[in-house]
Amino acid sequence: MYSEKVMDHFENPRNVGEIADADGVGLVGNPTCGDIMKIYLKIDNDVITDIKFKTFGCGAAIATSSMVTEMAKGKTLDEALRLSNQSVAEALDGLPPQKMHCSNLAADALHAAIDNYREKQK
Amino acid sequence: MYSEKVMDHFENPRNVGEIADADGVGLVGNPTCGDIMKIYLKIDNDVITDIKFKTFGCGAAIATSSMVTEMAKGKTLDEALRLSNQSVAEALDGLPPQKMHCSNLAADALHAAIDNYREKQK
Amino acid sequence: MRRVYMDHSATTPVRPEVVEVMLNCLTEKFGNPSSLHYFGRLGRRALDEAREKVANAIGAKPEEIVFTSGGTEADNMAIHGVAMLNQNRGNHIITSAVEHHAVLNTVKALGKQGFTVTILPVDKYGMVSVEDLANAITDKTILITIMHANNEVGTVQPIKEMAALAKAKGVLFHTDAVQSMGKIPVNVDELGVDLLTISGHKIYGPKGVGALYIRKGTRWRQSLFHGGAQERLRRAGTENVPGIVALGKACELAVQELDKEAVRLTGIRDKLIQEVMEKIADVRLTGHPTKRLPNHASFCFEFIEGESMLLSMDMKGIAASSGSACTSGSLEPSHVLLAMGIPHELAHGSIRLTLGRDNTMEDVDYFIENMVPIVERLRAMSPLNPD
Amino acid sequence: MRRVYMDHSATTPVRPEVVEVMLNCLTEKFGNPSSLHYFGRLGRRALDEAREKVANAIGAKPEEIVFTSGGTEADNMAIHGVAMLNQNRGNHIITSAVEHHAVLNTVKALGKQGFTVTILPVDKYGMVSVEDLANAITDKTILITIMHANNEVGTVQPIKEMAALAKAKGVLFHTDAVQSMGKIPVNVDELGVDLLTISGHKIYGPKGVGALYIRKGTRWRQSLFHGGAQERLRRAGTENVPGIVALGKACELAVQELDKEAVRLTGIRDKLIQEVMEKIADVRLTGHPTKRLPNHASFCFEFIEGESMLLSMDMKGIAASSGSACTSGSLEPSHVLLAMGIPHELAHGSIRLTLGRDNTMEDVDYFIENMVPIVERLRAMSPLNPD
Ligand SMILES: Cc1ncc(COP(=O)(O)O)c(C=O)c1O
Ligand SMILES: Cc1ncc(COP(=O)(O)O)c(C=O)c1O
Ligand code: FES
Ligand code: FES
Repeated sequence: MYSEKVMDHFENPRNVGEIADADGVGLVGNPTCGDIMKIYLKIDNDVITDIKFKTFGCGAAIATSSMVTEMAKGKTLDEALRLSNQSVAEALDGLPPQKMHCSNLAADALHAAIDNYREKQK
Repeated sequence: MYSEKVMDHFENPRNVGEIADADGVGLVGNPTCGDIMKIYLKIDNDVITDIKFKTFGCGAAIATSSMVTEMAKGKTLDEALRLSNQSVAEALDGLPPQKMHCSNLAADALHAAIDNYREKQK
Repeated sequence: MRRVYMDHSATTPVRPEVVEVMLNCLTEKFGNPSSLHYFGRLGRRALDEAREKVANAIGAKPEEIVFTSGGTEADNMAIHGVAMLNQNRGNHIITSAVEHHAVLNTVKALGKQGFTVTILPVDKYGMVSVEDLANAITDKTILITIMHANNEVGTVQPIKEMAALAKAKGVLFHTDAVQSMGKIPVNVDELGVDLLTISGHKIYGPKGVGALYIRKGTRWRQSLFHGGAQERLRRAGTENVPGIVALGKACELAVQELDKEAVRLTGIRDKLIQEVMEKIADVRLTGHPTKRLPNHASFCFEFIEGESMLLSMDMKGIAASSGSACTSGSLEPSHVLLAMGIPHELAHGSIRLTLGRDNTMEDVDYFIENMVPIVERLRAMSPLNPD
Repeated sequence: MRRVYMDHSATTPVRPEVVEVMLNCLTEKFGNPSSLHYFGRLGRRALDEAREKVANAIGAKPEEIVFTSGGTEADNMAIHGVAMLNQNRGNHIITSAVEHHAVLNTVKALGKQGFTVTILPVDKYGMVSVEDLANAITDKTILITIMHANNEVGTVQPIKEMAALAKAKGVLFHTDAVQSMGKIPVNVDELGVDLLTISGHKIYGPKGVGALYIRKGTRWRQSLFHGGAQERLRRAGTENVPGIVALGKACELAVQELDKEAVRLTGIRDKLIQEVMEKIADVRLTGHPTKRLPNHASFCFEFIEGESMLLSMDMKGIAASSGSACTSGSLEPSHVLLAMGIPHELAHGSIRLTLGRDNTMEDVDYFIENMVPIVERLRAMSPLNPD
């Protein structure tokens, strides 16, 4: 049911873990299924220099977490904010229809982490 | 679905035909299915000396016609009147439940032929 | 004993190619399609492929196919599902007097639940008139269900004309194509129908599986079963994967071979009809003389009764069927023959011969050879015979 | 890759002895049981024999068995048929919170049609309380439907006590024995039930066939399908003879082997449970510790989610299932686990391992060997993990 890319990111997720002295942290729960994702950011000069995630959720949740971290790394915050659920799903060669909501989790967690960083900057 | 005896009487029906100068003739139609049976009697001294039938109907109708003629032949009219649907069906080793009504046809035709004879005697 | 099976409208043997794919799903690909794992995915893939095959065979899209436990369930599902969802738009349903009981009894049951039912008559060939249908449609009509080809007399209805009429009036159209499938072209767009029923065991697939085509956007909802979320919530219950895969294969083969087989069977059938009419007196062809299924011959023999003919034929190894009261559980002669104006007594003497893949011209010879004396013998026994 | 199938509650492969009898009815004995001729009689005889086998297996009489397209249809048929015929006597139906959706959704649908529904709670083991049932019965109660054994957690309900209670109050009792059949004794008289459901594909028979037992004299009527007069007017549609014959054989074998197999599976299951509890921390057995099916082990693993466990296991060739929201079409976690008071997050981490004929003690070793690192890996990824 999942694409090969999804299975690859599920099996070998990139950027799993925590960042002890993170500049921004986002924690979101998926309202539809109850899954949870946490994203940690290191930010230097508005650029994401390091990113890690922890996820409690389905295969798609783990794979989209992994993919979103890969996509966000090296991007400016504004660029990262433009990463949508759709673009994450596409980068994984698509998700099954009933699993599209899982990609929300990843994009939302990233955005939450950026928001958290900006809040702290204020 | 039919017993061997039914199939034997269906395949080799006894006493098929007409009696040109019959002493009694009975014609009955089966109200449930529309089948028709005709029985011809030769009667001597209140005893059935010859009997023939013609039947338009199912396998059970033909077999019970055949059986009832065999059972009636040589009997007195009173004895013949005591032949019931049940006894004809039993003599054939039974009939399928949905075919029990067919045996009515045979007994009824016999009784009708006897009635016809007795009417004419009056 | 030589055995000649001429009852393909009752059911067909499952052909070897179909047995093979079915077997594979009983043992290797046995997974539940709802399961995530390897076995489940094999089952799911088999299911998807079968759905594509069935859809292709009738010119539909895969997502328009719902698998059922047979023609009967599909008919019930189609009619009940349209009725339930469209109650607010109208309560009038039109069908014909010659439908299979799966349609007729379902419509009649709705008639007892507040729906108004029109049962269209047929002519002496068993044909529904397009004009009658046009006159019957009212602004309360929500569904028309008329079969593609009749199971007892083989008459093919003018579905295309009738469906076009329905469409023009905004009425949904269902057709039972259980008998036509694999014998004449069945294409949902060419016919212009909204719902269409097929069944596995009439096309060399297994019993216990069928399919309902539901055109995308049709106002229909599942209303028979409750349970799991299978078939995209349109039919609850673990999918009969082996049966469905078999249905897929059977449909594929049926369509591939249709043209060739139709020509071949028409040849055999025409010889059969001709010989019966020539060699046996007082016999009548039932159904339409030309607008009939290529494999279908049906007759009424005067003065004698169907079951006794069937039994006699069976003793010679010939398998056929009859609409006689004596062969039906209900003791009513065929409602189809009666609707065609055939009198009770004559309907009693009906015989249906339906040909299939294994039948040959020699079977016709064998049939005639044996049938002539059978008819003679039974007529000699009949009180109705004028001779 | 080594493949270890531990999902026998989802479905089973069809065993060779069953395939064989089924095959025979696809090709040789393909006749329609309603046909008078030789082929029809073969089909009829096969059907009758299968009915006897199924009846024998559950201590019923052949005429009390109606064949269906599966467990789902049988559940629907039982509940709907009792409800429809007994409306005049009362409108109250009792069921439990842990039923299969085929029961639960059917009862709930009736709840929208004027029936009053009581859904009994369960304890932390998934067990219904006989006392709760006693308190729920009113003089309007017409039907109680409670499953024999639960599909998700394996808990076996006290059907005998509950059915006795129902009987004393003159209420009909239906039980869904789809999961218990072939695993623990299922006898309609010992259980004292009026209606009972079984399904083919859970007992090494095919998908798409099941049976409903209806005790003689039970106030029930067919209310789902309309059509032909099959199954003595209790289920319309050409009988799925191959499937039914297969179900008969599967039932026969299941009962023959029950005692031996139950002992063998209990041994494997107990080792499985013990090893999981020993080798993996923060895991909870779900369902009753002892009153459970002999082949059934189910757990909740803290901090991780079911689907990701299933996918990881599948990569190692292990097939299992989960009640996690992420594996269900609806995105709701299992209603069974929630009814047992298991919190959403924990229910998310459920895994069901259901053993069958091919499983061995070595499979347990293989499972543990692979499961330990899987759990470790996923926990290392989890934001919930306190370590
Ligand atoms: C025209 C027609 N419709 C429906 C059916 C019912 O199909 P099934 O036997 O698969 O339930 C049949 C055959 O029995 C049929 O001939
Ligand atoms: C307890 C229970 N009841 C009913 C069913 C439905 O049976 P079927 O899949 O044959 O429709 C199942 C399995 O799916 C089940 O586990
Ligand atoms: S006499 Fe007509 S059914 Fe037997
Ligand atoms: S995130 Fe829960 S289903 Fe995918």
